[in-house]
Amino acid sequence: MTQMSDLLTILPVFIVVIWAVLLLLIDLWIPKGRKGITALLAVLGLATALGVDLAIQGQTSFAFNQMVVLDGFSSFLQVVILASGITAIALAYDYLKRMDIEHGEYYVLLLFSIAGMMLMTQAYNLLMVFLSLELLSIPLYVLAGFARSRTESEEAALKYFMLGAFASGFVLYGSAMIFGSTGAIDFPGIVAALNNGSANLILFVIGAALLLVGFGFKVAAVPFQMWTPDVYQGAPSSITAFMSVAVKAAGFAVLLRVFLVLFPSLADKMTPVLWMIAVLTMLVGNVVALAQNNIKRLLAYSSIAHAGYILMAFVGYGNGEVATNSISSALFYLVAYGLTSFGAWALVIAIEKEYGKGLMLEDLSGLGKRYPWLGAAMLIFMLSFAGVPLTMGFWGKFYLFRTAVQAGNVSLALIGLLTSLVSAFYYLRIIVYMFMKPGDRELHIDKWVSLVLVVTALAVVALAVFPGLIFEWAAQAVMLLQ
Amino acid sequence: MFLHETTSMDPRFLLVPLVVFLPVVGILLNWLFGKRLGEKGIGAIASLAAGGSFVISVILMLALREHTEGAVVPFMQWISVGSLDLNWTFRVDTLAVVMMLVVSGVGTLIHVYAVGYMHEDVHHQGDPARFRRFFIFLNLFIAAMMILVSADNFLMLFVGWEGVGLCSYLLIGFWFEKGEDGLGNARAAKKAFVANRIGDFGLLIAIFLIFWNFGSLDFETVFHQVPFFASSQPGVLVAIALFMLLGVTGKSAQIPLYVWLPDAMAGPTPVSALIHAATMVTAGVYLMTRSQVIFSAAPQAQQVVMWIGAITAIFAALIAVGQFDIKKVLAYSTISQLGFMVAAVGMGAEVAAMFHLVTHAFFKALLFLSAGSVILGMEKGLETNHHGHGEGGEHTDPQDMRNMGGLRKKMPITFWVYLAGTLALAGIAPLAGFFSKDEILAAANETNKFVFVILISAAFLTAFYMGRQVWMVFFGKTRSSAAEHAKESAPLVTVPLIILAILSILGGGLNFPGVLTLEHWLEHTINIPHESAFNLIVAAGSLAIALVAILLSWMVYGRTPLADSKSIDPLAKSLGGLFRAMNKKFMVDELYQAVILKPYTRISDFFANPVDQGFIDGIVNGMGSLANSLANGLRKLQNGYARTYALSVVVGIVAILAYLLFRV
Amino acid sequence: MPISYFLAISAIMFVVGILGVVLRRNALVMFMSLELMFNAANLIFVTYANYYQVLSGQIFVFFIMAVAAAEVAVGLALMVAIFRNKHSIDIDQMNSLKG
Amino acid sequence: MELVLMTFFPLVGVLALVLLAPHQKNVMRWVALITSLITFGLSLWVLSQFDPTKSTNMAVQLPWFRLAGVPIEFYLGVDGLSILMVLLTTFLTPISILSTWKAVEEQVKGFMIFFLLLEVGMLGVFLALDLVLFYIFWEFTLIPMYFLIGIWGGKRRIYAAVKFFLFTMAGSILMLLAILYLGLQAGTFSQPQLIANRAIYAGAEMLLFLAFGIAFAIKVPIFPLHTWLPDAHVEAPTAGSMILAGVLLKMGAYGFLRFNLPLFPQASVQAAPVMAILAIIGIIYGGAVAFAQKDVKKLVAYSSVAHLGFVVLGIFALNVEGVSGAVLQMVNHGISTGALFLLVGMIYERRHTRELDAFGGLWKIMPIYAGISMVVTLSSMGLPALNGFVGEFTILVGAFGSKVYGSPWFAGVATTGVIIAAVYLLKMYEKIFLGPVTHSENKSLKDLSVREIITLAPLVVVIFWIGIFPKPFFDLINPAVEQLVQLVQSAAMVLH
Amino acid sequence: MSLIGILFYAFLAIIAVASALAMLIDRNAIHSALYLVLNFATVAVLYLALGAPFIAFTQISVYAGAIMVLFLFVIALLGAEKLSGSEPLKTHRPLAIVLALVFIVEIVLFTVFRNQDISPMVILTQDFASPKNIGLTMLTQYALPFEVVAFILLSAAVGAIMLTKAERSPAYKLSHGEK
Repeated sequence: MTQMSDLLTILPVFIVVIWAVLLLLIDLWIPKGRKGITALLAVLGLATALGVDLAIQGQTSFAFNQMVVLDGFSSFLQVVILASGITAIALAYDYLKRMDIEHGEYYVLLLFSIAGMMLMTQAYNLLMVFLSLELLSIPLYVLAGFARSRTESEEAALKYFMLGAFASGFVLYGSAMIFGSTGAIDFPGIVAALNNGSANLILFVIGAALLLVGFGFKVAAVPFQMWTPDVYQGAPSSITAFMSVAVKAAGFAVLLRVFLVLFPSLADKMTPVLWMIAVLTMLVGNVVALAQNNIKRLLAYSSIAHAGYILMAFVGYGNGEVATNSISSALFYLVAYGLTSFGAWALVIAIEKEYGKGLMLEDLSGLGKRYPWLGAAMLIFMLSFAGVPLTMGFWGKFYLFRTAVQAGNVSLALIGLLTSLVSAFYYLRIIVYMFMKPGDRELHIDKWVSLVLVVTALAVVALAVFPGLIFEWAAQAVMLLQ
Repeated sequence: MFLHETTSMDPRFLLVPLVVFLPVVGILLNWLFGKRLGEKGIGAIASLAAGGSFVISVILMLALREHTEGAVVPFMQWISVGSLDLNWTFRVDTLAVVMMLVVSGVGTLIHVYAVGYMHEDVHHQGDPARFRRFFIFLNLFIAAMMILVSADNFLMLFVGWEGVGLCSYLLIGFWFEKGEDGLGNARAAKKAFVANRIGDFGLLIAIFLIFWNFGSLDFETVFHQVPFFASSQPGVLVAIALFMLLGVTGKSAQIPLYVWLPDAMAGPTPVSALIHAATMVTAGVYLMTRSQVIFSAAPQAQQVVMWIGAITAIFAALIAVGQFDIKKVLAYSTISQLGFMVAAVGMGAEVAAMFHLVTHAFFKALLFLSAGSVILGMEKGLETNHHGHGEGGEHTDPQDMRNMGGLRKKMPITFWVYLAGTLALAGIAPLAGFFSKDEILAAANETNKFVFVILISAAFLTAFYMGRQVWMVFFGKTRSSAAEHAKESAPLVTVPLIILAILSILGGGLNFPGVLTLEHWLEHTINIPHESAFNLIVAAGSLAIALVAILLSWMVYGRTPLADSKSIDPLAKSLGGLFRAMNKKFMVDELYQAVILKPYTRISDFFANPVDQGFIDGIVNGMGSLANSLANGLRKLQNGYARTYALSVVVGIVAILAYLLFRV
Repeated sequence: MPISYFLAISAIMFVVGILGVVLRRNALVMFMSLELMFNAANLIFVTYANYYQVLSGQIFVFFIMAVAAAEVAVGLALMVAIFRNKHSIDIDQMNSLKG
Repeated sequence: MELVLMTFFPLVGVLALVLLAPHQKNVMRWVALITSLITFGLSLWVLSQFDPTKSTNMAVQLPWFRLAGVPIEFYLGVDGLSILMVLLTTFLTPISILSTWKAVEEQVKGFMIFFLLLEVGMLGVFLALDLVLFYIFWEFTLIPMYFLIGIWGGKRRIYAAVKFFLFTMAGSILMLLAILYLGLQAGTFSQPQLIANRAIYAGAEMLLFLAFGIAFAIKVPIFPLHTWLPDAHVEAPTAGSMILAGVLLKMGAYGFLRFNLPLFPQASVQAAPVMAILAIIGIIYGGAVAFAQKDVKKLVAYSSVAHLGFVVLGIFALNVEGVSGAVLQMVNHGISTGALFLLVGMIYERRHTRELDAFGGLWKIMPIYAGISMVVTLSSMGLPALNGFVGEFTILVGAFGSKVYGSPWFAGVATTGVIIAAVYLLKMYEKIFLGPVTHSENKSLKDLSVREIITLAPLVVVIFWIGIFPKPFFDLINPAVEQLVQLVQSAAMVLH
Repeated sequence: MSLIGILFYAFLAIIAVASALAMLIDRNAIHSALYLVLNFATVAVLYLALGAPFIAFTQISVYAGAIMVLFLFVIALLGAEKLSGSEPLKTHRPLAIVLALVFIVEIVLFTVFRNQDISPMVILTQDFASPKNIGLTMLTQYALPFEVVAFILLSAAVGAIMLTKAERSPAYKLSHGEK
């Protein structure tokens, strides 16, 4: 039966979900035009959950008949996700008003989605994996189409929905295959079946491959990435920002856990596949970004590329010696990427004129000169993306490539480095436009967006000066991985 | 910083750094205060600085008479790295002091002369402010030359060597906005520097070879080891000697690098006299004399040296015959005479070379300065003409001998001193040139008859072209209004000329046959295998040949002087193509232009554009455009159709499954 | 009946579903094809639930149905909304975002 | 702690600059200048406490953090290889700042901030003894320079800036990989400790050498990786070119000395002939291309390729003469080429063109300018008694007797560089200063102002100082070089 | 198994596959929907055969019933049974079909023929998949997923409403003084 300890295990998720439901009701009483209150309340909920999450850091437990697990890994990612959620709300606050799409449901759906992501980090059962995937996806489909009078938004939503459901189909089929192979859907059961040799390996491999497709879709790995630029471009920027960080984090969370817990035996088979996917992802993301002129699209491709870097950490997942380092490097990279990404998106939000307008690179012209602080912040983000030292991004890549080298994948690290060189080119283009071309665009920076900018910029630099903090945290999170 | 030697030596030797530093002081004074001092003050300071050096040189000479072994005066640590331990050390020995005396003595005279000359020249050229600059450069030259001759190791010698090259550059290009197309002088300066640099390259290589084989650059240390190397690794010595020779051909204007010297006449005349006749160009001879040990241990190299000298002597003499520019004749003559000296060194007759070096310094400086005086006179004539007769017709080149004629009466002092110089150069007894040249010829007679014939022919040509010059310049009637109005120069100009003329006349006494003062002086420093004997037959023969040549020149030029400045040289009529070739300097400049300069320019253009910008940078940019086209290609796949995206997912899973399943 | 029988049917259904998504322009039919894919998965779950005699497979299917219902709700709502704007549910007309 | 104070002192200036209002341009200039002067003072203080015989002076070794068990340290130290580089940096920075007094009118604040940041980065590069820390500083210097070129540069500044950035970054990629590998294998990133643990990674020496080498070769730059240089130099503002040529290029050569030689001695010995050939190609090719240039700045830029060819030749001679000469030549090149760029900048400010054909006869109009230019040109040409000669000569002596080259031909061919240098530099001097004044615009040019003379004076003084009395410099360099050479040679002994 | 049994299963298989293909091929969306219903029904029969009565009935009621009705309703509502215009992605079809065939071959070859030896269906115990059993399991062991599904449905509902809520026309906004 359900016990208090069970609840404690999923307490942060629980808080978020309950908060979402409550907010749905409260929102009814909040007058139109003052939905900022909803936003603040949503933040409050997320902050509470975040507080709880921080408080239960370091604990490990299973709950609900091993449906879910609480460990360092999940708490780490939950913190990331919750922080992303809070940031996303801060970014949305003014943006929604400006774009005339301010509805309380936005925050409610966001909360649901966050709950799904958090659950995803804790899922310990294929069913939970699937359900949390859907809980995170369904609200996001809606959120992507939230600016529903705009065709871009609707197009984004439709594409996201269709392809998302398509990917879910693969996840399901894959889960079914794994079930077919082992007769279990809970992780311990599957592992047990694998260990006692009763599992049907062929089915298992197919299942694994299909799951990889499903999760690969969520994290936008090539060749499952094609939805990303379109959806990122069409969706409201505040949602895109959220997706680019949180969905990726959740996707990687489940990918990591599934691979580490279920598929260690497939490592020798999976490694080349992952290698190829990682390489393709880095290549395609970075190369195609070169040809982009729309900032949102550019960042979308950049996010694909960064998924590729994180995937690099998976390549060595089967190697016991490096696995822990691999994962903690992925976690660290996620944090670095998340902070940087939010910073960059905050700027995108600030320059977006009307919905989807004013987002070409030329629109950045002269911003660095006119708003030096903003320019400095953007510079930091771009350098961090490109992996230049004294930014988090550098340490992220440093650690990732280090583990790749440690796992003997020097080629992978080399490709990663080469593609990051390519990436430097388009990140520099942004800088070029901001600092080296004339222009006099106005910005819409409200206090929350600027707060996000300041905090992320400072964090990207400060945590680069003292990266030990996050390194240790990530390492600890992995140590506690169940 | 400064090194101290504790061993006792004649304290006068310790004065040696002053030969360098007095001119330096002169530079500093003129640089700092020159503007306020005016021309007189500048001239005085510069001349005193040079004169001071001379005085020191004399003191050193006196000291050397008592302590013939000379002295090594350490002065300063310079480069000290690993095994490389190079100091600035002065060396006072008989050879060095001879050079010091020549450099500072002739130098001082030229300084004095230049005060007068440059006063006119700067006004004529229209930039009086450059007076000070000239003397700074001149003093700088003296300093550098002193470094060269007082060096105790090859590196310091090289420092001076390059330093004088620089001064040469600065002074040739002194009127940098003048000359052909306004750039002629600048180009001449550049040419001199580059040609010298090619020579320096050779010297540098020689220095490297010396260092890595002998472990030191100090003269003593090196020379002591030479005998050992001569038996064990003679090849090294040959290489060193030949590379050194390359340096010599650059500095002392020998084939193939002599081409810069005629162009160097673009510099003001005192410069031509000092640097490009009397002192700097003899540095090569000095170097070879100094390195005598090496050369004599490398007979093959010595042969090359001799042949280069001999061929240069005749070749340049031939060209000199065909020149009309008064200074160009002297320039080629200088090359030719340097050829004599180099040939002498090649024959192992270093004393003869040194002797000729000294006398040549006297009479060639004299000739140049007198030529300068002639030019000044002509310029004055031009100016008077200009003021007196308004337009004055077409431009008259004050250096073209065809424009002169009959100056004997206009400029008597100049004429007489010029005559002295000419006779000395032509080798008429008992003037200086006779003795010195004769020693060389005598040595050649003993060493190699073929070379002897070449040299004696060169001597013949020397007398001939000098005679030609004198006839053309001073005799006959004036062939231009400038010559018509030419005036004698001021005493400041003529007094040094007279002194030099006396030296030219008496200079032979320095190594008078039988007495051999110079030889005995030098034997403390260099090896003299056998005493130079006076060969009466050779002497008489050469004297006769010189006289014949002068007679011949009188027959061609003196008897029937040129009618006017447009008339054709009588030799051109009789020699035809040969004369044109001589006049055109055998097209060597053009040859170099076609063989070296043009190709180099083309190669560098080729490197700069197709290779660097086109190919290498093209690869770099090509990688960028490759990435871009790849990006645009991949971008097309992203066609906006959700179905395509779904298809790509299918492609992915099919591929992955195919891989996985076929691996199971 | 051997399990492979069900597996084969399921596989065919799944692939037909994929083809539907890839080939049909009509967003609704695409959506239906997705449902077909889900069903293919369901069939496997049920088959193996039978094979292993464990309920979890069947439970999973139940949840899938519930989720499918939720997806249908959202999906159809989305299509209705889009139809309002574009008066078509031809998914190929939704290609303004590309490149 | 002295080192830390010195390295990061410019940040004080940055902070002060940030607080200034945009219109206080002169105050900004003064702040930047004074900051850099104080930094220079601090570097002199460091010098006063410097003991050339010790391999690390004033070392600061603080634990920074551990990454997967491997400590990454904040480890600074100065020895004979770096002390001159440090001084060069702190010396050139105030001069560069002074040169911008009139040249930079727009966004002064940004300019000065980037400049001071650049100084921090450069100092860090020369002082860091931890590979990761080194890499951080190394990459960090890119950013300010990128902006200096990109914002305050000429017409094609963006192209040049991006090219500069990407080119250098491309090089660093392999270096980073090598650093990671080293750290993983040896369990430390500290340079001294890596030297001690060389046995661990000796098997991969050649690859590591190449990985580091390419990064450094691009920076130096060694032919054929040099094409970023002319673009960057030409487009950069004067002060930028100056620092670029004066200090940034040295980072590459320094990298070879600090890391490639001691960490991979055997590979260094093996690669030496190849490096020498590339260096010689650089000397000759750079000179030839410089000769063909019509733009003064491009000419000077290509001359850097040639000059640094000498440096590389000296380094890979792997004997005391060659390496010491190379270190000194690094300083010399910094001074001479820095001064050349400064001079070009001064004339550009007046005429807004750098085409050689646009000048002629300037000696007559600007005698002071011409005089200083003459000294600097000669110094660049390697005339004795000026700094360039001492370095070049020592290098060539070293190269000539180098055991690893095994043949004097290397030095022999390289020595032709002295001729080539004379050819293109004299051409430059002739085109600008000699001949008649053919362009009427040039007639009214003003000679150097007092400020400009003050800017140039220190450079000229150093040019003479090193040329005439290089001993103090060699005394600083030699002990460290001797140690280094011994280390390399003993490793080479094992090889043979 | 008896011949009739085999024929029965073959018949089911044919219907399932045929209806699926028909759904794929038919140009009319309403027809497609109806074919799909047929397919679902066939699958439901298979569920029954596999001893999953509860799932089979849910399949009929939820899928074939509710969901497909919703589909039909929307198709009718939008009048979107047929599309006008031509196929823009002509190269798609062959590629997709080839890929599909490869995919089938991959799955079928490796799962169906190579590895799945004939394993006869087991007779199930009476209460194995009884609604009671399922219900119990679902609310005990699977309580958490159950709750999660609730939230999924809730958010789907909210989302559906959000997406379809009538937007007030700009004119309306203007007349009511809304921004």
